[in-house]
Amino acid sequence: MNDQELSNKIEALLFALGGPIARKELIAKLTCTSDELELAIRHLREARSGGIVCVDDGTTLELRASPETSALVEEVRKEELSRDIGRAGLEALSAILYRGPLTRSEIDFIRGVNSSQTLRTLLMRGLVRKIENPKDARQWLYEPTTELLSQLGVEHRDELPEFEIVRGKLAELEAAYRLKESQNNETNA
Amino acid sequence: MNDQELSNKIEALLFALGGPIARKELIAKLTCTSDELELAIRHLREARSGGIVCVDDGTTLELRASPETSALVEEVRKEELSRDIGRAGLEALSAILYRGPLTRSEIDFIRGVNSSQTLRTLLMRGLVRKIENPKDARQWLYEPTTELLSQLGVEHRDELPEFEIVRGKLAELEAAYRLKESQNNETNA
Amino acid sequence: MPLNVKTPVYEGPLDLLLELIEKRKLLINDISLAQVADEYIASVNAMETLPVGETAQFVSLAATLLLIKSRSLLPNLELSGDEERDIKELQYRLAVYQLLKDSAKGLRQSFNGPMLWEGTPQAPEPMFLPDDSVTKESLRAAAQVLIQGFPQLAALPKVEVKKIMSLEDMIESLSKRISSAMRLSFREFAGKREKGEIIVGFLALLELVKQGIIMASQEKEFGDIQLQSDQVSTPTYE
Repeated sequence: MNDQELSNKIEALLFALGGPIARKELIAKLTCTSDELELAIRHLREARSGGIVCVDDGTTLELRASPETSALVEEVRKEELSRDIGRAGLEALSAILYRGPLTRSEIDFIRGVNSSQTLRTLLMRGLVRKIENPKDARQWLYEPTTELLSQLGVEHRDELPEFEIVRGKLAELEAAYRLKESQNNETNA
Repeated sequence: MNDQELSNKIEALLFALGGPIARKELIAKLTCTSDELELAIRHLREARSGGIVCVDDGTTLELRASPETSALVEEVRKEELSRDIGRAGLEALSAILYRGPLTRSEIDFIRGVNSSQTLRTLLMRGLVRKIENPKDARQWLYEPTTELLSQLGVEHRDELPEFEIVRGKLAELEAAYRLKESQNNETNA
Repeated sequence: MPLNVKTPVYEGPLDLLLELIEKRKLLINDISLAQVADEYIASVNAMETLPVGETAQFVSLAATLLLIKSRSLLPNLELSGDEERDIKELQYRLAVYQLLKDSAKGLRQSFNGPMLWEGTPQAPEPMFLPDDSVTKESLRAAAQVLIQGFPQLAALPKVEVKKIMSLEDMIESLSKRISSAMRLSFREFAGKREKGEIIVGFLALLELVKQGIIMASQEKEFGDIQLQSDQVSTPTYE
């Protein structure tokens, strides 16, 4: 693996995993030597001159928005977070409250549209949080935060308006869908 | 603001906010003109050659890990992503990518079958999105997303297999068909 | 007797038709469409069930194919402007579908290749930024939107009877025009047969006409059709 290749991989890992990564960890993941890593890091830091920089504290590496753009980024982030969560946000939140905890794909299914952007906003605002799915470690579950519940003035989500009715109805609709789906599959077989 | 500065800001925003950002939004946030934005985007895409690339679906932009690093990132990311798509879905995507944006009835016309269920699944998976049809407010247009292009491993749809060839042939067929149609109408008149 | 014949699954009528043409390595044109018409109709009849929504499409395509076949056999069969347009449209749709279906195969490969992974944005410090629009009432209202818009799956009903009937209706009306074009009553030929057999009979009739196509055009001079004649010539398009 040459310098360029290695430095691309470091960059991609930092990007995909988010947050700082220790040199030790990089060496393990990339199966390279310490010297190769240092060379590639130097390469990466020299090549980066755009809106993203690679911050190096001697032990760990991390990608950040460049200092020149930090004011802009801060401003836009604030603006995004002060905006209404909108219809999409309310729908996703309602699905999580009444039917949750749910995985992202379950929320997508109920809403019929992709919710990844919406969930990102809800997470950033602290309205929902990700928890591990006991059934499948590769998929997160989303659940309401306690802050959200207290904001709504309830101690538990079953105090939400018509909680049992809505939860039952959504479960029923889903069961009906699954049943028809399996019937249709039989017809086609 | 010069090109370089603008493209740094675009990169920083895409990086820091995470996820796709529409051109319209970028113009508002960066208070630049559409032409300036396009120039900066071109600049950004040309400059990027490392582990991070900029995916452009024509409407929105998104940063993604480069294709060369795909296997590595897949190993370290814990989230599972299924890219299995049935034949119906592939056909609808092919129509939307090579011929789109298209309305649902145009997709039905091309495939000879009703595609509403298929399109719903594609929407749910974030592979296509609905936009307003400037010609007819009652019908949505379906267009590709950065998610779709990323799953296909390309930054832009013109990198799809034989994109220009297929586009050219489709245009030819349509021109020949329209010509015959107008001749028929003349004969019948 | 239950038949357990595995019929291949088609995405729709265009898919089936294209399959038949490609199987014979033909180009899309009047000639190839006339050649596969019989097999298309036979395949549709062999399908046990069709989704209701698509029955009409399978049948209307069968009608267009029969028109093409009839015209190839009976050059003096007059087609209306609409019918001409249907034929042109079918050829256009098939050509477009063929291109995009091939492209779909390329997409499948791309889906199996390397993808571009999304990044993980740095999580900002934990914060709670509520939104005034989030209330018990607005959430209950949003739940209603979810309930009303919940995905519905239409069951695939079985409609084999309807399918044959409508195909038959179409053939019957077409047979009238064909018989006037060649002055031979299809009713006389077909007699009182079972519904399903009429289709078969009609196709058989077309085959006979195909054999005697020259005679059919000589009809005026001699005033009659000799289906079995010494002067039979092979059709020019094969």
